[in-house]
Amino acid sequence: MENIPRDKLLGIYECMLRIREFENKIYYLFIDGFIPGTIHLYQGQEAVAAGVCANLRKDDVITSTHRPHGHAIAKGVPSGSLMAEIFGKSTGCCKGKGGSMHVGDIDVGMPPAIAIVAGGIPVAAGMALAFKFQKKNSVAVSFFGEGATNEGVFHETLNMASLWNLPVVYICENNLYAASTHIEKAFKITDIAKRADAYGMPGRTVDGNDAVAVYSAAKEAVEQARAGKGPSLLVCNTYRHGGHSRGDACTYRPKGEKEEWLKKDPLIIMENMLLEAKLLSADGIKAMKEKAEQEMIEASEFAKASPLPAPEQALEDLWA
Amino acid sequence: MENIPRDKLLGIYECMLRIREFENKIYYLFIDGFIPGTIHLYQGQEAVAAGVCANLRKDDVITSTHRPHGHAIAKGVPSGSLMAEIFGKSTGCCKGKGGSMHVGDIDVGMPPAIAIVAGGIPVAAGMALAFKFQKKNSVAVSFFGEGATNEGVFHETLNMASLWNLPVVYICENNLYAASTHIEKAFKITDIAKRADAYGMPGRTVDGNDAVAVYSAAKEAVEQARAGKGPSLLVCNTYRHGGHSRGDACTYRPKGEKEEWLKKDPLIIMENMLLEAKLLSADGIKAMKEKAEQEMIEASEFAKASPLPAPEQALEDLWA
Amino acid sequence: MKKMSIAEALREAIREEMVRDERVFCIGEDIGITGGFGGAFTVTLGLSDQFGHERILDTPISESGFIGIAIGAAMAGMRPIADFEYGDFAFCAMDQLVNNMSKLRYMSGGKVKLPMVVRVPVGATRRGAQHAQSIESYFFHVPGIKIACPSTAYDAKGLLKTAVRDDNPVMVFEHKKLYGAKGARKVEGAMDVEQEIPDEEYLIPFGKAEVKKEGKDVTIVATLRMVYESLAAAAVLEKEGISAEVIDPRTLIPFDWECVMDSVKKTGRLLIVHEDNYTGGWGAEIAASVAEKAFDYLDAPIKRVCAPDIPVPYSPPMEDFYIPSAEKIVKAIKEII
Amino acid sequence: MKKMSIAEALREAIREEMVRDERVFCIGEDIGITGGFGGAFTVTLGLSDQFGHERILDTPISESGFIGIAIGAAMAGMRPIADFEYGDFAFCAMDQLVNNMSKLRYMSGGKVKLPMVVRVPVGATRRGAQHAQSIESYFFHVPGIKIACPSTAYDAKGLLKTAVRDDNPVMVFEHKKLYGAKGARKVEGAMDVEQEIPDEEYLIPFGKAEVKKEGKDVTIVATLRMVYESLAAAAVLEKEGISAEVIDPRTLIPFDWECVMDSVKKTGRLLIVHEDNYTGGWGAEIAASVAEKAFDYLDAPIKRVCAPDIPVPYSPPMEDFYIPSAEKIVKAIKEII
Ligand SMILES: Cc1ncc(C[n+]2csc(CCOP(=O)(O)OP(=O)(O)O)c2C)c(N)n1
Ligand SMILES: Cc1ncc(C[n+]2csc(CCOP(=O)(O)OP(=O)(O)O)c2C)c(N)n1
Ligand SMILES: [Mg+2]
Ligand SMILES: [Mg+2]
Repeated sequence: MENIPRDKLLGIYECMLRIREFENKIYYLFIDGFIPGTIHLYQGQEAVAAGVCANLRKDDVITSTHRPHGHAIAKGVPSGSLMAEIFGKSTGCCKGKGGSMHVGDIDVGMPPAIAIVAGGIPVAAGMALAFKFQKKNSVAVSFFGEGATNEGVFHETLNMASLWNLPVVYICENNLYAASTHIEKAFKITDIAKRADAYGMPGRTVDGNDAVAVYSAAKEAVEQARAGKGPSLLVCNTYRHGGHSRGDACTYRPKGEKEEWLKKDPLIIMENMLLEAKLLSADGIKAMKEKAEQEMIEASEFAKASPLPAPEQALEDLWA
Repeated sequence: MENIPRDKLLGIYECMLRIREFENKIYYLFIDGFIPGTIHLYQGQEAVAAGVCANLRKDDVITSTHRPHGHAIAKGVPSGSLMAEIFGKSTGCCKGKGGSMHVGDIDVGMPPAIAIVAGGIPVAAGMALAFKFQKKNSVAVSFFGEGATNEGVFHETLNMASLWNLPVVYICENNLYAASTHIEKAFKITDIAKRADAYGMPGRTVDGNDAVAVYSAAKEAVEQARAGKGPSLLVCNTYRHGGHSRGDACTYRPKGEKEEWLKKDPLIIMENMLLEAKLLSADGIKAMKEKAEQEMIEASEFAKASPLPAPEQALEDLWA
Repeated sequence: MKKMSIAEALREAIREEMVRDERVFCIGEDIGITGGFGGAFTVTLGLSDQFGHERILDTPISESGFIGIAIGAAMAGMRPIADFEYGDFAFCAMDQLVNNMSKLRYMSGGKVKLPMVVRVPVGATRRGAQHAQSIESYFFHVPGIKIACPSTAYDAKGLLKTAVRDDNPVMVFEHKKLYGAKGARKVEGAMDVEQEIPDEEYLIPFGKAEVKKEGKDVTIVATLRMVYESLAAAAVLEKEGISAEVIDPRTLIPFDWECVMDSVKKTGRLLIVHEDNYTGGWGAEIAASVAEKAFDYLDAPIKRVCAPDIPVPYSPPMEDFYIPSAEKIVKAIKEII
Repeated sequence: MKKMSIAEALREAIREEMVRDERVFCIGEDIGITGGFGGAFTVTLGLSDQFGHERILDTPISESGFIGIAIGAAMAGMRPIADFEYGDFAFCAMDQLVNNMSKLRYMSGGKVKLPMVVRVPVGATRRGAQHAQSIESYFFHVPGIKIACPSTAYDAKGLLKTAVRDDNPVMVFEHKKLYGAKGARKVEGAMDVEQEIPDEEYLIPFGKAEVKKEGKDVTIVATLRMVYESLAAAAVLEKEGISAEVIDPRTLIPFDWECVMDSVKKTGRLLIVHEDNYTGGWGAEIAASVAEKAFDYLDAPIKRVCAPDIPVPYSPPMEDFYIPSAEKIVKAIKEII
């Protein structure tokens, strides 16, 4: 942490605050009926998106999943167009064609999130391959849950990414559950990072609730990729505070588990760090929170005020 | 080897001879135009099928691949019905509906071979799961090439097999090539058995040209599975003497490579062992070879003399 | 008699078959976790309490793997019921479904059997393109797979029980908006199609359509939720003096050609409705076959009302536009009458 | 002008496009290995010598992975040409093809582009059920994928070049028996369809059918190898005084409705021929649409000659029975004339 500039740390913290505020807002907006379908929220995992993306440039790219809001904010999708997309409005980042599970904006390096578990893993490798062809020094980062590492395409892709030395970084957010399924019911192993060995790729695990730890580990991985030294797998151990999706009471979780994890809330960890290091005062924190809150109020006003697409617009945007 | 009964060793050797004779016969019959389509021959890998299947009972099952003749013989499909199937005759083990890549006979524990690379891997786990439900102590064995370990379904299945402790044994025949692709072009790692670690499954590598070594390693794996102690992955390093399929001149192989491997021909290794251990005389070997040769002459006579199916029989056997 | 939603009726069918036959088991993601959902749509809720976690087998997220495992288990004498949480994920297992499940028996010369059921939730429910597809038509084209599409709780129970007892692979397509209109996991726009289910056991044979409403001017063939849109359209038309016959084939493979053909011979007109995309959908086969075989009986061109040839859009007005409606059915019928 | 087989014509198309545009690259199994096959059917033979192993990229056996990689590369500005050695293996990558390739652009609200080509060898060649399928119809049903089916060397070159330049995903279905009738990798029953190919560059627009033979009594629509069976049938019929018009649509998506409709309005009769299975094949869509739109012009029911609804059997007499033939086409036409 000593070596990380104050700006960078404040940037990460701000990003985490913005994600938290965004998701809190979405939660209530969903309950209030503003949001169609379902939502998969990111509260509790903010350190991962924020810590990783703090290492990325605009011309780097990410792939995301059914739980993409945090990644989108961290990669720079404006909160207004993001929220509007989740509302299904025509001002949304996908013109209302994508929805909560498919948010993205290629202009900031995020193609639509892919809600088929693990579906984005080869796509990230493909973008990395393109960068290699194009002799750009951009990097592709793929976010996915620990559940995704049991899909075949994870295996196929990590092997090729390693074989071809692609500039891609694989970020596995191990939040202990895939929907209702605890890792113990889906893995015989406990250290998912070891799976990288099967591909001759470096694999590493970090505390995914410690944004600084995530940032530092991702920095190494991103720099390695950018320098043409190949891909890696970074497992971030974390926890989702809420249910898997709307209306999930988490009755499959043991009592007290969530409470334990709330103590390790990544925002609290980061706040304490900043306070202890005297990089920020309590007032400073308050100001930043208010700013994030204000931004998301405006985002939701924007989304509410935006028009719905006309029905026939469904017929547009299929063919290039 | 000391602990292995003479009968067992002779049985393995006989099986290898039978496979070699069968495949040699097929080779010439194909050139002579008796066999439609294509063939994927097994010469050079006999120690694997023979060594593994010497541990199996009739109520054990196997799955096989596009290169299945050796597995079929080792599991007990009669050479006549096997050859007839490859000829496309109605006396074939699949009534001519399967063909060279789909031989099998469930009556001896071999469902049709699956020619989609890695396609049989979950099927074997499924049969093993059935045995577990049925409280049988049968075992399922799945044969596949090293190339198959790059398919996603290999990964998905080994994880579940390990998680559920299924009575299944995975036999990877690493013959250095997947069609024209050398392992160096498909893997960053060299020790494929290490992939088992990703699933918390024991993985092990043996000399796949040494039938006794294969037999012993497979014995351990099969006994472990049969005892309810779970699956394992056994990588057998070997070499196919011929091309990938018909008409493959192997121009992608470095000069001299085949010659080196021919010195390690599994049949020669086994013969020398038997001779050295004085378990068999040169005459005995000759007699066994002649017997195998005779069997395959008869198999080919049977196949030649058998009728082709009537065209309309194509319409039968789809629905149960 | 007991009132049941489709989810409950399916659950009862599974329960009864599992009690009756110990070879039957369920396999899929999130189907049996204690405290969990009972599958994405509650169909298996509570079953692991009764049958244990071995027979309600939760898998990792590995569709290709668990379908292959179901195939192997079926060949070795079990009768698995596999569950795709959303039909869209079936594409992850397509190789196993198309290359193995549908073909292994044939390849074996009729020696192996694959008695297995694959349950596939379909339909658009405000979730965007990858959790919304109606994918019956892809499997309609695969020789060797039977296809059931229950639209009522009564049918759901009877067809699923028949599917479990069939010695062939059967895919059961279930519409997400028909599972039930109550509870935390119901989807937006869910319809209440609860029905009285007899206490006695019953089976519904495959290949027997049901005439949901008799009529004489036009025949409508529709499945799943489209049965209800068609009935609503028929009610509207009735008021305007047009009498529509509504047929639910209930199974697509085998298909009750006789029922549809007889109806068309009577009405001289046919409209087919499905939520699956238009081009190359199963409706095209019905239209083509009827046009061929009832050539002399047709008084008007056969029309189809289907989703347009686009992925499923997310935003409600666009999704509503995407899904065939009673209104569009009425309009199409007026064009051929 | 140079005589070329289809494999050679495809190779030339790839070569020219790779020279012209450095964004174009090939990806697949066994396509570029030095001393290897150049793909299962020699199409890419020698190209790695010219362009290097980076641009003719050999992959491990990982279809889902390499198609996903092609998708990502296309989104990031490249123009990949992916190769399935046999079409049957496309099912291994079905999720990437259907859920990603065809939908990502739409899901993005039209912001991303996926200019990519997927080459798919089809057709039965004495190899049994898993190396034999004609699978055009599955993809014909996916909104967002263009489909080309070249039957001649001239078309193969022109259509593939157009495919590479298209900003949308294009699947090119190639028939194994049409690649070429010479060389070690030719298949049993391969036809010699070598053709003079112009030295100058040319492109063939999508959606333009070719009338292979004019006629006035019946229209035959056929693709790939079935074009030749249809022409053979037409020749037989000609001798018996029946004049058949044979149309090769060349692309199925987009489809040249105008050409087919005009022909049917002239002949009043339509027969569709494909090697893909009968039920739910693309022929059903053509039949249904023409029956609807040319209702008043049809003098007889539209018929289809297709493979029966079974997997592909291995044994030659059964496989021959499976594949639609000139004989069956003649017979079907006589039934409607
Ligand atoms: C291929 C596929 N299978 C199943 C699902 C249903 N599903 C959606 S999210 C999810 C769990 C994902 O778990 P994980 O990868 O750990 O991500 P998390 O939800 O924990 O962020 C499942 C099973 C899906 N979307 N795609
Ligand atoms: C899914 C799939 N992809 C590609 C092929 C084409 N193919 C047939 S065999 C083969 C190589 C297999 O290599 P390996 O698994 O090592 O087995 P070996 O041939 O060496 O016995 C390939 C690529 C196939 N049959 N199935
Ligand atoms: Mg998770
Ligand atoms: Mg090999």
